[in-house]
Amino acid sequence: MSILIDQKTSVIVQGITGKEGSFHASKCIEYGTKVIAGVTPFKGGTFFNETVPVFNTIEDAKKNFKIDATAIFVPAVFAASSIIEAIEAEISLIVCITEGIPSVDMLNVKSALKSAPSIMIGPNCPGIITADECKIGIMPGFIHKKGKVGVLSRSGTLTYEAVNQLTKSGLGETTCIGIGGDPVTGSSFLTFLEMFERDDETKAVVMIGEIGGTQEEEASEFVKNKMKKPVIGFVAGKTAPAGKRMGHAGAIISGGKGTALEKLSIMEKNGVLIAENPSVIAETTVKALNK
Amino acid sequence: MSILIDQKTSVIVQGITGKEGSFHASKCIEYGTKVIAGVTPFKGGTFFNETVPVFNTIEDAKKNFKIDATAIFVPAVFAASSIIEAIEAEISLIVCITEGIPSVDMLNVKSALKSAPSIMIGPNCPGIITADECKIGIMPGFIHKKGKVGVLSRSGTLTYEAVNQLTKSGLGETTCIGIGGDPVTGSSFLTFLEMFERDDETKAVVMIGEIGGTQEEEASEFVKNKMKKPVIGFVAGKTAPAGKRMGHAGAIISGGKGTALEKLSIMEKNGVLIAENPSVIAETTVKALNK
Amino acid sequence: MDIHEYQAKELLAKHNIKTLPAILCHNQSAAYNAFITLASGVVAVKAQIHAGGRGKAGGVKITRSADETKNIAENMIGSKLITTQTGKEGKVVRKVLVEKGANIKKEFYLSLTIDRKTSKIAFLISPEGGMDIEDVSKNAPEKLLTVLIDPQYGVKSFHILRMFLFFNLERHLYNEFSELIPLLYFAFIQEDMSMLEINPLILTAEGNFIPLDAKVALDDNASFRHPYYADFTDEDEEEPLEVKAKNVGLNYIKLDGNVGCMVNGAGLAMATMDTIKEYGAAPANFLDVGGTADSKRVETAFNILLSDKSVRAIFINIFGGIVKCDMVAAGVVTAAKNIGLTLPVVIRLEGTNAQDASELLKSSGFNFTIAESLADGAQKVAKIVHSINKQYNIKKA
Amino acid sequence: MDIHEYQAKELLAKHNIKTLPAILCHNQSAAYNAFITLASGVVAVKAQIHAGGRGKAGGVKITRSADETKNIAENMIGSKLITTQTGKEGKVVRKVLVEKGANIKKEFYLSLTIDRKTSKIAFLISPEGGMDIEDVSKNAPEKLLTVLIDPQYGVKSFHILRMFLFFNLERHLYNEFSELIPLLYFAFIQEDMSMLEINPLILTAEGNFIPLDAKVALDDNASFRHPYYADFTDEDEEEPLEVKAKNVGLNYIKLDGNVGCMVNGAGLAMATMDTIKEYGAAPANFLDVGGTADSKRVETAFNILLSDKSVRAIFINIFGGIVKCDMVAAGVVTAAKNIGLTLPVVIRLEGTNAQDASELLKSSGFNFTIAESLADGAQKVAKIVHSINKQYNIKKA
Repeated sequence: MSILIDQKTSVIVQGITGKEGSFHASKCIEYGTKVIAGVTPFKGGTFFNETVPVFNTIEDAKKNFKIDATAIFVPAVFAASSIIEAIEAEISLIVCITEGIPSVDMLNVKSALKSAPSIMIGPNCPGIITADECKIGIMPGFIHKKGKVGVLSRSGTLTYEAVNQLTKSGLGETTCIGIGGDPVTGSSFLTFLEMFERDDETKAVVMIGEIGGTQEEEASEFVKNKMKKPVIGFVAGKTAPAGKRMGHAGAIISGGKGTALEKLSIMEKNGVLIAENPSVIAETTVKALNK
Repeated sequence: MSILIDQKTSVIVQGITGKEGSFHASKCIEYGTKVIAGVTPFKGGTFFNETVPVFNTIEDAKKNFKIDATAIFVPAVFAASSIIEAIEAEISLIVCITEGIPSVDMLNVKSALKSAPSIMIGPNCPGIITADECKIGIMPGFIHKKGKVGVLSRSGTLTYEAVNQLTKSGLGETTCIGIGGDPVTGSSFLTFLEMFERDDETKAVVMIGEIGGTQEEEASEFVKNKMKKPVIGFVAGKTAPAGKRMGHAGAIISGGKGTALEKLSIMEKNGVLIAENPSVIAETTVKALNK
Repeated sequence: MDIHEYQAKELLAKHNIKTLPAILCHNQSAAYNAFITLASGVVAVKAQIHAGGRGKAGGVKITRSADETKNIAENMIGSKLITTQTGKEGKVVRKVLVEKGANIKKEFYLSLTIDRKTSKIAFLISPEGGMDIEDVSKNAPEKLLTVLIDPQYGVKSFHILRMFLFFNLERHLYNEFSELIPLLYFAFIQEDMSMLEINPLILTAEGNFIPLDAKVALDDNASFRHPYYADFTDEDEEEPLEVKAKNVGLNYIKLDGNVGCMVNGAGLAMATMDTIKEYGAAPANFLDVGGTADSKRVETAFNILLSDKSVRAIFINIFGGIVKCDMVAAGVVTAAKNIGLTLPVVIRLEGTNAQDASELLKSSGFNFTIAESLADGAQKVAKIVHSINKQYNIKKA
Repeated sequence: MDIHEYQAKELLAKHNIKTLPAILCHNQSAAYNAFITLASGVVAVKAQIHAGGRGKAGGVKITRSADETKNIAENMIGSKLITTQTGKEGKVVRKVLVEKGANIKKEFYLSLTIDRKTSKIAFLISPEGGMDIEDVSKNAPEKLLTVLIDPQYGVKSFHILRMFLFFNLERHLYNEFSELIPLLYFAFIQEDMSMLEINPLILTAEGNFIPLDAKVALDDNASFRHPYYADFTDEDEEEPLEVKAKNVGLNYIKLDGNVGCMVNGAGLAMATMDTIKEYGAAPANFLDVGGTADSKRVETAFNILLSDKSVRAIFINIFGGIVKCDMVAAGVVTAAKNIGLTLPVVIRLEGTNAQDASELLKSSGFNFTIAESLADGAQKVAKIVHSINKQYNIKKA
């Protein structure tokens, strides 16, 4: 088992004919992901890589396929529309890779999500991968290996850092999710902690946060109250100055709130095992599982 | 038993100091309804009828009372705001009596309701009553008598007509709900049919529709597929001309759709027992229960 | 509330939607001047009435000269136009819109309404512009597309794309089209329309999308935030009795029968009409006197019913809830006295103090017929009307 | 993206929010004329810099004469203003806003931001206007009220009422106040603000609510739909190296340390900085070279790091995922050659083709220090910097 996706998951790619979309769609297919169709306006009727049919709209794709998930690579200008298109089409899992979506557009998306059954990952994220089964995103597949740790992160390469350690340590991963670095994201740590807690194969969860917002704190409340599995935490940005956006639009200490130290202290208080530096994430996980 | 309200239901009245609000709040209290507080902007700190405390906002009222339901009598201009205030305060049952709320405002309300736990009755409706227990609305209490028939209606006095017959016939009622005559209402027949089906005391349901919209048709689908209890139906407006609003904003045949005959034929096909004229509603119900 | 085409187009123009240059004319010389002013080789002269179907009924004429424009206007203004939507009596044309011609390449149908089932805004579109949309719906439903817009987030690109693809247009037209759709949506919401129908929406040879006709209904409930609604009201277009009733807060709609009805509550009023019909008579009207049926309201209601010369008997059906029946009965008696009522009246009063009311009516000196139930009353009034009709027929014969 | 007070007020005025008449001045004579033009007995001369806390730092002066206005402007323009928000270095004042005085009756605090937790718009208000809101939050949290607005339906009357009651104002002021709040909300959404802070919002003796100061941050991501964002950018207000990096698409933020960092990915970059610190050194910067760390980008990144004279060693930390490590290594070598790099460099490359990369670096002729892990690299670079610092200190001594 794993959460959300596995080798049977049928995936479409919105923006499949664009530069990013086509590159990563190919990589996902190589990894084994069942990419059944693509969607690009005015490209309906063509084929991607000579085998994947492209449609103008999700509605058209839905007439031909049962769709479980979508990967969105469309430009920021149209991204909110594409996400809402997927929500209205009632696609269960929406993974938006696109970076640079205005926050106000994301508020619209959140409104749409509120009363919909879809789960959305991203935007501005590496995506989701279930090791050796299905990859919907831009992460390097080869560092992942089927195992027993679930990984959640607001970051990209820092996640790869953690995954690489977990794989090398022999623990391996179940599902890894990058929830995205924007201030307003489709879902938060909380959504997935719950799923990992219920997943039989997952024995521990690594949660990689960063400065800005309060979701690490909220997630750790859940860890304290509802979780039996160990959760290993790391927060990037102890040395980040206040008021500056550290690359990610959401990584900002504002009004003195959202510092790494504040987060770490609350997480620790709530029973999250803190990895002192990013090089010891796997080590800390091994220790937690050997307890 | 009954649905939604009983003698323990704690009710506030929004617009309690207005002409309509104060008149009907008194009537409700006389009937036995637990009216615990009123809400009127800038009247906070005063008392209604020397006993019911009045607050400026629901938030203030909530600090002092557990609130189960609200009756809204505020003018149409502010009604959408008052409804949304109640939704944000997470009041379980919202009954809006106010007439003349613009449809666009009601679309806002519907958006708010979509992701909220509240159930809304109205607007432009007589309200809800559980015979001999609790009345939240403007219906004449004395015609109701505890019994075994649930009543749903888009109308006001026509409902009283039906209730009067049911009481006189000896069947009596469990809960009667006027869902309102506007094109966009907080809830539809469907919402309550489900509750009546689950309610032990309710043995049959009377559903009084009228021209316009398609909710009678949707409700009768549910009757066919999910209900074991008999449903007795009536639809007003067989003689109504197309394109004219018959008093209620929602009572209009538009584009040839929403005629009484069309509704009646679908309802009958779906197993609703049709009362041929409004004078035989109780008679038809008696027959249905004696089968 | 229905408004005229020229008013609908004013609203669209206010929201930056392109419309054709046009001039409203109340007489033929204005129409003549309009042709000159528009300086277009060709104009359309369009009768301004609150009803669709004008084209087929001769209410829209194309012409290429000022003189002819004048002649057409002269013939139209003051004449009665009978379309599929006016009813048999037709409607008197009081003004015409003289509109610049356009180079039409294609015609489409597009409308916006509130979808009651989903609480969304529905765009209904068809590539069959200029046709009666109910015919399209019956004969070629595959040529209709409904796109529902959730007011939580409004029109998004993919909605527009779906419409554009359905119209099967060349891609270079997308930009222009994608600007139009959100403007229409915004106008609909901002002006509190309950319907916006553009039939046809045209694509011009120049690549512009323009509403050639526009039919708008406004939500009366929203008049408090749109002072202009009052100015847009055209009482000439409405049934005079309905206007009179509306002005005193009564809900009245004239019908074809001869039993005048006075009922409290819209649903009960419809049910009363239906029952009258069931017993073989025909209601002359829908009339909801509302929750406070006091003598003043009853008197006004009587006056309205009596203004309709086809009314031969009156059925008053009141369910006294909050209102007490004896108060209503007293009101009826006073009003009957004040206006010197001579028509037969059947009264059914049910609810609070119904018994007292009955006594009061019996001792009033008027020969009111008291009914025991709605059905009883309907039956009685039907019988009365039948016997009156027989007498009329005997007289006539 | 931060903007100036005068620009923030332009945006508010665009949305029909009352602001005080004011004139932007780049020199003292313009300020003199502004006093005359405003024809007000009293004006405020306000330094325009991208930082709050100007009042206490002497960046806002009140005066009653044109000559004094001129003198104040002369002193302000070109001077460095150090406020609690500028950092130690302060900011050079390049322009001042000369603003008409107002008859202040009361001062309030009001701000709008996006609440990340609920995805709503948060109004944060306080009757303590003109104070540092973080102080109010610490010392008198009961004087703060947050009202969350759901963008699904926007500001409703009851939200406005809650704020109005919290401000404890006389009822006759409600109309004016209830007009202001939706305008602020609308401006926030329409202009894609990420923050709008009005401190203070004043109530004048005439009963008007007016933003006396306004601080706005705009959402860079929304620049595609607001062409004016580009015009509002003031590079004078930003760190020159940050501007340079931004112009080539690099994410760079200058810090106080002396280890130059070059990392791919924002999270990893922060984690790298943190680890350097853990090993006793201090990062000189945050630098995310992004997903495609080719030789051109690496070269530009090197140049930026070297422009910072406090940098004594460089730590390159790349996790090769989609990017291959040997490509990055080749890029580093080429760039190092092109710019004649002499500073010590610690490199850690992990991921695709890390082994080949290591070989390539070793055989490059440069004395790169290869690290095995992030921690290893941080430790190594810290050691190098320490020894360099010692040498410096010895030299100095």
